[in-house]
Amino acid sequence: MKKIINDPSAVVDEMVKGLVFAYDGLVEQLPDTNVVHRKADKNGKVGLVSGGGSGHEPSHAGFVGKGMLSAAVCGEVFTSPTPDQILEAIKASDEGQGVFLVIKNYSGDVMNFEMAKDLADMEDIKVEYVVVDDDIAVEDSTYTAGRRGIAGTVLVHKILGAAAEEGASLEELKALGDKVVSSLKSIGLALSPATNPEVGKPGFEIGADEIEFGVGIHGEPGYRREKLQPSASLAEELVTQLKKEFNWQSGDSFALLINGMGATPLMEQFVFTNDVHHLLQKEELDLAFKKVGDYMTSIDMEGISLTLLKIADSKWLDYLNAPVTTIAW
Amino acid sequence: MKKIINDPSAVVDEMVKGLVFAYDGLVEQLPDTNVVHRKADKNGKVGLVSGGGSGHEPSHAGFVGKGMLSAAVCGEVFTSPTPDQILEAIKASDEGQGVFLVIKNYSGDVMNFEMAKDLADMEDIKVEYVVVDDDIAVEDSTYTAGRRGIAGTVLVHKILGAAAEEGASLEELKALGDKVVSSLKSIGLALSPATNPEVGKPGFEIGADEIEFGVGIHGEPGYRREKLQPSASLAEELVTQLKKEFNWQSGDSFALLINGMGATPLMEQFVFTNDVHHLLQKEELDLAFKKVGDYMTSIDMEGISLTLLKIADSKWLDYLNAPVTTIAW
Amino acid sequence: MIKVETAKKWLDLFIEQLLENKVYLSELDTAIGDGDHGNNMARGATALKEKLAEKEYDNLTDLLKDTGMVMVSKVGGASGPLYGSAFIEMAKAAKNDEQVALADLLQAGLDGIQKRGKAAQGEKTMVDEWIPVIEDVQNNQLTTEKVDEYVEKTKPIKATKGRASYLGERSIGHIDPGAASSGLLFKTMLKAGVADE
Amino acid sequence: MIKVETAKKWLDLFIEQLLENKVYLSELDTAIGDGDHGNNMARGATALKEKLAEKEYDNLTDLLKDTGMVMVSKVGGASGPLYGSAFIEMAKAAKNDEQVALADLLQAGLDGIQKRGKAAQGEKTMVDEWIPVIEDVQNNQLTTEKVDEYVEKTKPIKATKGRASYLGERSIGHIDPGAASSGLLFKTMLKAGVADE
Ligand SMILES: Nc1ncnc2c1ncn2[C@@H]1O[C@H](COP(=O)(O)OP(=O)(O)O)[C@@H](O)[C@H]1O
Ligand SMILES: Nc1ncnc2c1ncn2[C@@H]1O[C@H](COP(=O)(O)OP(=O)(O)O)[C@@H](O)[C@H]1O
Ligand SMILES: [Mg+2]
Ligand SMILES: [Mg+2]
Ligand SMILES: [Mg+2]
Ligand SMILES: [Mg+2]
Repeated sequence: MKKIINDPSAVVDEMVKGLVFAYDGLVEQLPDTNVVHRKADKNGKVGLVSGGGSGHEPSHAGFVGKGMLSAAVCGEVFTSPTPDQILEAIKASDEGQGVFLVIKNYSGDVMNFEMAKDLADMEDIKVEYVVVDDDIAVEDSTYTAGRRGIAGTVLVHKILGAAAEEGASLEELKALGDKVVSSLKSIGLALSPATNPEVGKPGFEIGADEIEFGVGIHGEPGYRREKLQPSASLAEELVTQLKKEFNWQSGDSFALLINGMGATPLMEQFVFTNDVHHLLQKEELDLAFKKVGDYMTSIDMEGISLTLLKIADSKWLDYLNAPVTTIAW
Repeated sequence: MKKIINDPSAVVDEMVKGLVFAYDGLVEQLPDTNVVHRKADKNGKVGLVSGGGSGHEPSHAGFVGKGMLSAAVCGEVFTSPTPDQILEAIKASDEGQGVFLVIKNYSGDVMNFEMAKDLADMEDIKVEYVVVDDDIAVEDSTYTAGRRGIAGTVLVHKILGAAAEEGASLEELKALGDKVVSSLKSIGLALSPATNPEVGKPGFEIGADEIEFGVGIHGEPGYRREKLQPSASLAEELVTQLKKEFNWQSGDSFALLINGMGATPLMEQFVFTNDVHHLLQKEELDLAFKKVGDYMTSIDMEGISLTLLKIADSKWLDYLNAPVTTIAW
Repeated sequence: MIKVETAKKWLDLFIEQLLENKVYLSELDTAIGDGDHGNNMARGATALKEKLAEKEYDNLTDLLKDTGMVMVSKVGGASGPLYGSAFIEMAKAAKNDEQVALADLLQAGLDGIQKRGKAAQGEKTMVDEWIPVIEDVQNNQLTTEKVDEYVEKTKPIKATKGRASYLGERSIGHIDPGAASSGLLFKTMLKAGVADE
Repeated sequence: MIKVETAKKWLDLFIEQLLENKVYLSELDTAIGDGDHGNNMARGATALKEKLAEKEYDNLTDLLKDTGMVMVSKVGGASGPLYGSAFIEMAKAAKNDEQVALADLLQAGLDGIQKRGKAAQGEKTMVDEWIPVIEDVQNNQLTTEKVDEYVEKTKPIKATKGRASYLGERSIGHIDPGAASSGLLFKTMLKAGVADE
């Protein structure tokens, strides 16, 4: 394992300290926690909290700030944060109108955030939440823990963040969040695995000439392995999967997010973007919002994911385009 | 070579098209060139043009937009762009007050940009330039091509961009640029080489347990190889080198840029940032501006660089903090 | 009645076993999960060791409750809230009935796990360890061999809960890591003599 | 007088050699530069081939000027402006003096290279190839062997210009890639019979 770190078990602590130092005008660390909380003034809006295991930087701390999250809870690498830390984030984010949680759909995350909600209830803080499950690589059946939450989560942060900033109530955020999540689908692929510093070796093995479709952001297995192929073929596979799910019509309006997994350079992300462009052009979709870069990574995994959000309400575009003050949006 | 690309020799073309598609509200591609030009209104300010070989994304196209560059010229991978393309960028960026060029100090870049300046002179466009040579890993003597331009270049873009937006004249930009460059120093290290897609194999070889100090952003050799060591030791080496150059006093004011080389995850960048923080705290420096992330990469190199800019004028901080509308600042 | 000293001995042995089996449990989790179960439980065990060294416990409720709180706040992942809920529910049962029988205590723990995780028997989770163990405790038939047997029996199950469910058929043939850590819990329970009281 | 047909043959052969030696030139550049010299020159060669196929040239000036423009606009890197300047300056010399001698033509090219790149002899660049070659042309002594010899002679030099200068002492022992591509230029010049006119 070749990494710029010190003690592998201290990586999250040191990373959070480094981040908060670098952006101390924007964020602060809540004492004795790995919660990154924004410094923006409180004005009685609903608090917006997200988080999860670390290793997905800039998610989620990079999206804390005016117009997006109130706080992000940074768990150990690839491990859901604990309810006590989430509770601290909720308490710090409450401005009197309750707190809304954005949870990625993993058993651990859902359980820990739900426990935190129970604890917050006992302190009379109203809490609602949405569980993001955008990864269509996973079969959505009662025989799995359901679809995973991946890069699309960042669009949920953005839309809900703008709505909260605008004064949406907890109930409105819940309705909006549910609607956005049901319109959101993503799918990814990996060229190489991530190495969790605490584990010290790659999360899976893959041939020098192989890629895997549908790998999760913690290295969860995908749905198919194939030989390496040109970017245009990779794009075609992912677009085809999304098309099956959305059943779109020509003229439908979408937001597009192309996301690097951490070690895939922007050069490749933009080449892939160009291929996606050609494919979606043929489908005559209206791509009303677009973004490309590292938003929901998997440490040092090489790979890419493609997210589409069907725009059900033009207000969503305003929310996506609203200005923010964050590290990474 | 495992990359998300199509034809290796078409990488730059496709990348530029992908970028311009993704951010078509912000930038446009000049016809028959790989010049990325901003869409912002022209108001008679001095144009600001940069560029160089590709492979350093988000540099330079990611910094095109209101408050920073007017245009970026994207050469082939690691190869300086040609004078005709630079000339097109100059012509598109001229708003009547001349155009200022930010050149990184490589023989090829300097010669091509100078030729473009000669061509622009013939078209009666006034052109001035600054050559950035912030890489202290290279001995600054008449026996080399001089110090290389690396990550610090992005701070030059930002400061000059804000000054130009504010209405600074070509001469004022020249004076400011020279002063900023003489106050700017960077140094980097690599854990692994970049693979230029057109070459198809890594730019250099390095052991699984080795790091190299002072490697350039095209894989130019550094000044020393050592065994892999904790982030804190790496930070100490780079800070020590910068200290020797700056001869700083406690209380001196600096801007800090920590830059990932492309395949180094933010997790590691922030751990390293935390170590740099401790070292500079001991030196009692005033870190008046800070930024961490991928700004001047070397395709898929693993590594990091540390840049310090001595703040000679508090106006520079205003320029660094001025709002911009770009892809990547 | 379960003496607090015996329960303390149980937890000390459990901590010891978790630390000893850190790599093994993570390896099990690498095969069908994300490879952190051993690290998660070891992080909890280290914190619990510190916590239990801080004070003398004179009642079962406080001991179990503190254990539950440490699990919840230090383990993280899926297993943190599950073990946490188990111990917190056991603490409640001990508070409600000072004379609570071991089987009833464990049943309260299992209820906590199932309320939180919503897994039924046969989904390849720690629940598949707890259910047969509690039955044996009820019938005074639990042995170390049986504990191991139940862990082993999670192998042929296809996972439908937790991270392993993403693997579908490919989860078959592997031991469930949470069942394995629960196996350590029950073997140390036998060793400490909790079942003999 | 250099006939335009002979010069055209020279350039055709040069293009062919650049394409054939693409990998070799890049390998030389990998050792002491950034590994792209072959790709840069091949990109230029391909573009030049297209350009020269477009029209019939009836004078040396146009042929050399177009070649220079293609070099400048297609090669990039350090070698683009250098070869570009060389050919553009040669075009100017041919325009000023239709009867220009080969040595004077090449000297104009070298002046272009040195004006642009500011390298003197002994800095381990293409200049170290051009200078002795021009001298030999002047004395009617240039042979293929000598061209190769001058390329070889860049090996022991320590680079003080261009990318190789970053290597300092470590640049010693390697052929300069730009000198090697210039070697191809001069060998194809001999082969085309430009020197015999
Ligand atoms: N819904 C659930 N109900 C019961 N146990 C579960 C459930 N989900 C997961 N588990 C248990 O948790 C174990 C994994 O724990 P761990 O690896 O620490 O957490 P994570 O899966 O979040 O990485 C599984 O082996 C399984 O026994
Ligand atoms: N200042 C200079 N003067 C003359 N020749 C130079 C100079 N700098 C570089 N060269 C030549 O250019 C060659 C490298 O060209 P190339 O690899 O195409 O460009 P780059 O160095 O930009 O990658 C060197 O081998 C050398 O012969
Ligand atoms: Mg986990
Ligand atoms: Mg080059
Ligand atoms: Mg796990
Ligand atoms: Mg080169």
